[in-house]
Amino acid sequence: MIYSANDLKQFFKNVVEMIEDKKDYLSELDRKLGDGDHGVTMSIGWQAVNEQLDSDLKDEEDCTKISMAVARTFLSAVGSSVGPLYATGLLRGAKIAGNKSELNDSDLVNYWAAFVDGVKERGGAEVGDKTMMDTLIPFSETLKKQFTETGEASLAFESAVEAAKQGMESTKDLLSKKGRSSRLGERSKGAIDPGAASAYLILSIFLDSIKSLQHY
Amino acid sequence: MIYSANDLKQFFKNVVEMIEDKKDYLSELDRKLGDGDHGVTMSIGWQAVNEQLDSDLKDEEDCTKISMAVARTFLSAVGSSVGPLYATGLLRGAKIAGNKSELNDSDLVNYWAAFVDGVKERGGAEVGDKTMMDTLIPFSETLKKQFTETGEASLAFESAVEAAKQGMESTKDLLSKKGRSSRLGERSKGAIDPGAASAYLILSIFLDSIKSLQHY
Amino acid sequence: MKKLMNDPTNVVDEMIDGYLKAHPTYIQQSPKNSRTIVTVRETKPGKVGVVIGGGSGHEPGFMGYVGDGMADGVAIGNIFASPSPDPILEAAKLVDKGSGVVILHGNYAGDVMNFGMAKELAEMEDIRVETVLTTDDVASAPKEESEKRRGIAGEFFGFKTAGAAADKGYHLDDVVRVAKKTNENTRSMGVGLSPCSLPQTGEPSFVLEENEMEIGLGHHGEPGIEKGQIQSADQVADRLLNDILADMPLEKGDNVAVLVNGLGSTTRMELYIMFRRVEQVLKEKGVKIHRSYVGDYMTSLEMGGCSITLMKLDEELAELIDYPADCPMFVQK
Amino acid sequence: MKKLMNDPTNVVDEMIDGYLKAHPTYIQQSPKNSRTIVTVRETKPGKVGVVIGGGSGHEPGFMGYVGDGMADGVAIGNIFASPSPDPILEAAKLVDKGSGVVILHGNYAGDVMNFGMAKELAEMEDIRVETVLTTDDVASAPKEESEKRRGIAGEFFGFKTAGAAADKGYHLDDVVRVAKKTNENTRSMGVGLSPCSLPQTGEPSFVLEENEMEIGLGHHGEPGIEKGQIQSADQVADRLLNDILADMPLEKGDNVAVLVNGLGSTTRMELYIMFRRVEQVLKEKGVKIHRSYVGDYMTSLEMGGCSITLMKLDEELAELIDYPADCPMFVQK
Ligand SMILES: Nc1ncnc2c1ncn2[C@@H]1O[C@H](COP(=O)(O)OP(=O)(O)O)[C@@H](O)[C@H]1O
Ligand SMILES: Nc1ncnc2c1ncn2[C@@H]1O[C@H](COP(=O)(O)OP(=O)(O)O)[C@@H](O)[C@H]1O
Ligand SMILES: [Mg+2]
Ligand SMILES: [Mg+2]
Ligand SMILES: [Mg+2]
Ligand SMILES: [Mg+2]
Repeated sequence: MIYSANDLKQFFKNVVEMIEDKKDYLSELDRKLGDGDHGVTMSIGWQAVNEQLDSDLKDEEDCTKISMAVARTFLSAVGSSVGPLYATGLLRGAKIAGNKSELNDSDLVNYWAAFVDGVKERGGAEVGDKTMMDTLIPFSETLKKQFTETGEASLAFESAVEAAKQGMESTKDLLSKKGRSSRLGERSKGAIDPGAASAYLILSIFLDSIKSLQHY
Repeated sequence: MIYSANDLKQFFKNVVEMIEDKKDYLSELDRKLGDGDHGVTMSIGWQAVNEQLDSDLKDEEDCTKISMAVARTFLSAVGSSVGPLYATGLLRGAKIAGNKSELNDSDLVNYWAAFVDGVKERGGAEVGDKTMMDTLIPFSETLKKQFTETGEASLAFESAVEAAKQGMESTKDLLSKKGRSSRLGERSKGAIDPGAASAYLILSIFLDSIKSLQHY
Repeated sequence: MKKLMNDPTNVVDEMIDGYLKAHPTYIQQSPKNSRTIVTVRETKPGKVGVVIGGGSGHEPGFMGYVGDGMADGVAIGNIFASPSPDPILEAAKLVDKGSGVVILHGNYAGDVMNFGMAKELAEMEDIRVETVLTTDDVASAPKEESEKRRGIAGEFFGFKTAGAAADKGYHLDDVVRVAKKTNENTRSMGVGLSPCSLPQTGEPSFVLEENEMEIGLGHHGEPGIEKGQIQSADQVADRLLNDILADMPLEKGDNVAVLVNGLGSTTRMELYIMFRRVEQVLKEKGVKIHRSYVGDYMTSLEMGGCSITLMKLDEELAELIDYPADCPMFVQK
Repeated sequence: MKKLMNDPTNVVDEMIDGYLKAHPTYIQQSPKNSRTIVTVRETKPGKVGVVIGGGSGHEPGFMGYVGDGMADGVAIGNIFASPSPDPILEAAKLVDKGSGVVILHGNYAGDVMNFGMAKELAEMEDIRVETVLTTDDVASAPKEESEKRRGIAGEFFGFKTAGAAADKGYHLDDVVRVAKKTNENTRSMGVGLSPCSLPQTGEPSFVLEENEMEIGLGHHGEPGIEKGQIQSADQVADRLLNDILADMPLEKGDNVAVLVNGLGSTTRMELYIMFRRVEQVLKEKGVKIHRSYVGDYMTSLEMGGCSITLMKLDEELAELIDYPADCPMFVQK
């Protein structure tokens, strides 16, 4: 497929919309395990991104610059745990995008693989720690494996997002080991990790954006 | 009738018991119009009186000293609006008691008339101001009139306490003019004044104590 | 409503006990009356004594304001109840250095009676006592009856200026003059959002719906002048200022001190948001803010809400406001 | 849960606006980053810069502690959210006088990442930066994993000693040494009674029954270690002290500073009742209280509850605790 700069911007716009829709849910998850602000934080961050998409990035065609701007804007607007994590992911993806205005299948797979590596490096969490890594690592591994084996990017993303979903749901029964809920011990069982949820939602929005491409 | 020092002390003891029973009600009245503490204050004050009745006043036979001690103990324990008011009343009554160990009909009538005068002087309120004076002044006027006319103390107290009750109930529809609720204007209508209620209750306890005398 | 306490009947005395143990370099208790607290520090010879007091439940008011440049002694009542005459008299005796004592209190029935009785008793013991009332709450009576008004957060400014005046060596009459001038130049108004509860009853002091606020609520939970839909901070600030400025108009070039006071559970974040609007309004009018105080200065247990106080300053009052103070619950350099 | 605010999305920036307007003789905002506030006052040449920061919602922490003898600059995050690297870097730049900058922050995932990134960026600009974490909350991890512990009210002592050390002219390494020593000698534990709510959601941060309390609750509302029936103040104080002293045993003759910190809506009355028990327990053990702090020092919006912090003092730390300070929300003579 050909994923243009506009497609990329549209994807980020769709994330903005999804976050507004899901922010109360995300905050509710965070109230159980943390400080109740994950939805608020995501909303603040993505609203700031939205302003950039409507202004400075309106005519930007360089996918690297777009991704970097989104990263910096998000980080700058929110800080908190997810600022550095998502921003680092987006900056690594930005690097992969190689200043191109159109990304091909390989680019997209590498973008997201680099995204996940970036989040992992910044946060240092592993699968089983009850964080967004429980969503992102299965996603990334499935994505890379599937694409390597089949060469089919769409299908690879589809499987990967399914793995992401299962990863997110697995956080329900995990004992938290990182972040605010890691201090809960046994009490951290029974609720989905908020970051794992937001990561899954973002990935599934991306999957939707690929699928809608294919209708052209 | 002969009202002994022990009868006087027993009366005060009965007030203590009644206040514990009615304190929540009195505070509830005060929440509507004031700061919600009238029952608490009465309880603190009368509990302090109770301790005195059980200790220093145990063997006291002088009705003046008893009444003075109750006044000072009450005032010292609570301050607030009702401390000076009730204490001044009891001090005036104490003076009337003339250091006697037994009070006769005249003494009792004069005691309570002086009590009401004392409260009135201290607080400066009149009938219609929505205070305890709405209970006490009708009580005092009826008491003095009835006793002067009939010479019958028991019946005079009975009529007086009935007038007190009506006075208390009349506070429901009065606009407050003194104390905390006086700033309410129209909003002070519709609730019985807490001090008017506690004053009535004390007087009716006294009436009970006279009536139980007559059963000997 | 939950509280961290032991036997509710002992809350005030235990609070005092904890307070004395926390700040022994500032304060001590009278051996004769456990509700009288005075400064431990030497004050200048011949200094006019300053006594404050009232019900507890307003901390830092009143006991928190004993110290250098503020009050020398305090009489502590039960919660929301005026102290009885004894601890007031005892405070006056302890702080009297021969130049007389100024007693500052609020304009509540209980305070007027108890402090009045204490003054009579003090005079019988040849202590010269003057009392000055605070009547800053514009919501509690109309301008024509301003002598009936409640004292709320504005009492803080009275403590500050009278305490500073006394520390600067003013004579008794001038301390009184300053305290009266402060009162004449101070206006406040508050808003309540959520109730407090007395430890002994556990019951909320008033009821407001989830979306209601009450303008002009008293700082013991006494009903205010108007219940209505909760508004934005700017709208509330405008309303409070409107009533204050209608009562004490200010002109371009006037100099004021501002106090945005929290009633207990309102966050400092909200207080600063309220202050922001106060500053905007005053700036628009060309009124200069000499000094600002934002925080919990006169609370009402855990009540939600706040009050705005404006004090018009002349040169003397500005100097007294700026004068340093050092108390366990208030320090100013 | 009701609040006095305007548009909830603007609460932090409006609070900052109000704060700057209230205290212009203390603080100023960076023209480059609205979430960076620094002292307006001249500090001594060559002074080590002290930067603090974290999420808002804890006022007086953190922005209230910029001033003489405390921090020179602060980076202000969204409510309960670490600031991003930019305002932290900007603060470091502004307060650096060539002798390096110490940055003090709490041990939360967000803080560690954002302050870490800021430190890297500062070093790329040749500013020498050292960071010191506070890990005083004994409820948040066992002793064997104490480096994982949260920073709660004990951060105040870190600001106090590091700020004093820097003001006394200590070199960067010694300010760091002092900050680390403070952290090693400070332990805290808290209890929650009632929730706070974020302005943007209006939802209570946690749920407790009418008769429940939660021991070890985090100061952003993070769940604690034990929910149970609410107990008396003395029992709660004993429990908190028990866990603190089990972790940092004290002996007869030891010298401590005590902080009984209110989380927002808990009254000063209750805090002094809690302190009373702390003093009794320490006195029984023969531990000397050098200085006490009782009040709202590190709140959690309008949360109900409090924490107890003990800091073991040697001669150096005692001197630094006693050192004067002058900030908009904290003054000590
Ligand atoms: N080290 C980490 N690695 C990966 N994800 C993390 C890490 N620390 C925290 N998170 C994620 O951040 C989420 C919380 O985000 P948020 O509530 O917005 O931030 P905060 O913890 O600052 O309130 C958690 O649910 C978790 O998924
Ligand atoms: N000047 C007065 N004269 C007579 N009674 C008064 C006066 N002022 C107040 N009261 C009485 O005091 C009562 C309130 O008592 P209480 O609640 O115990 O004191 P406080 O007002 O100090 O909280 C009122 O209901 C009223 O009856
Ligand atoms: Mg969170
Ligand atoms: Mg009352
Ligand atoms: Mg009262
Ligand atoms: Mg957060």
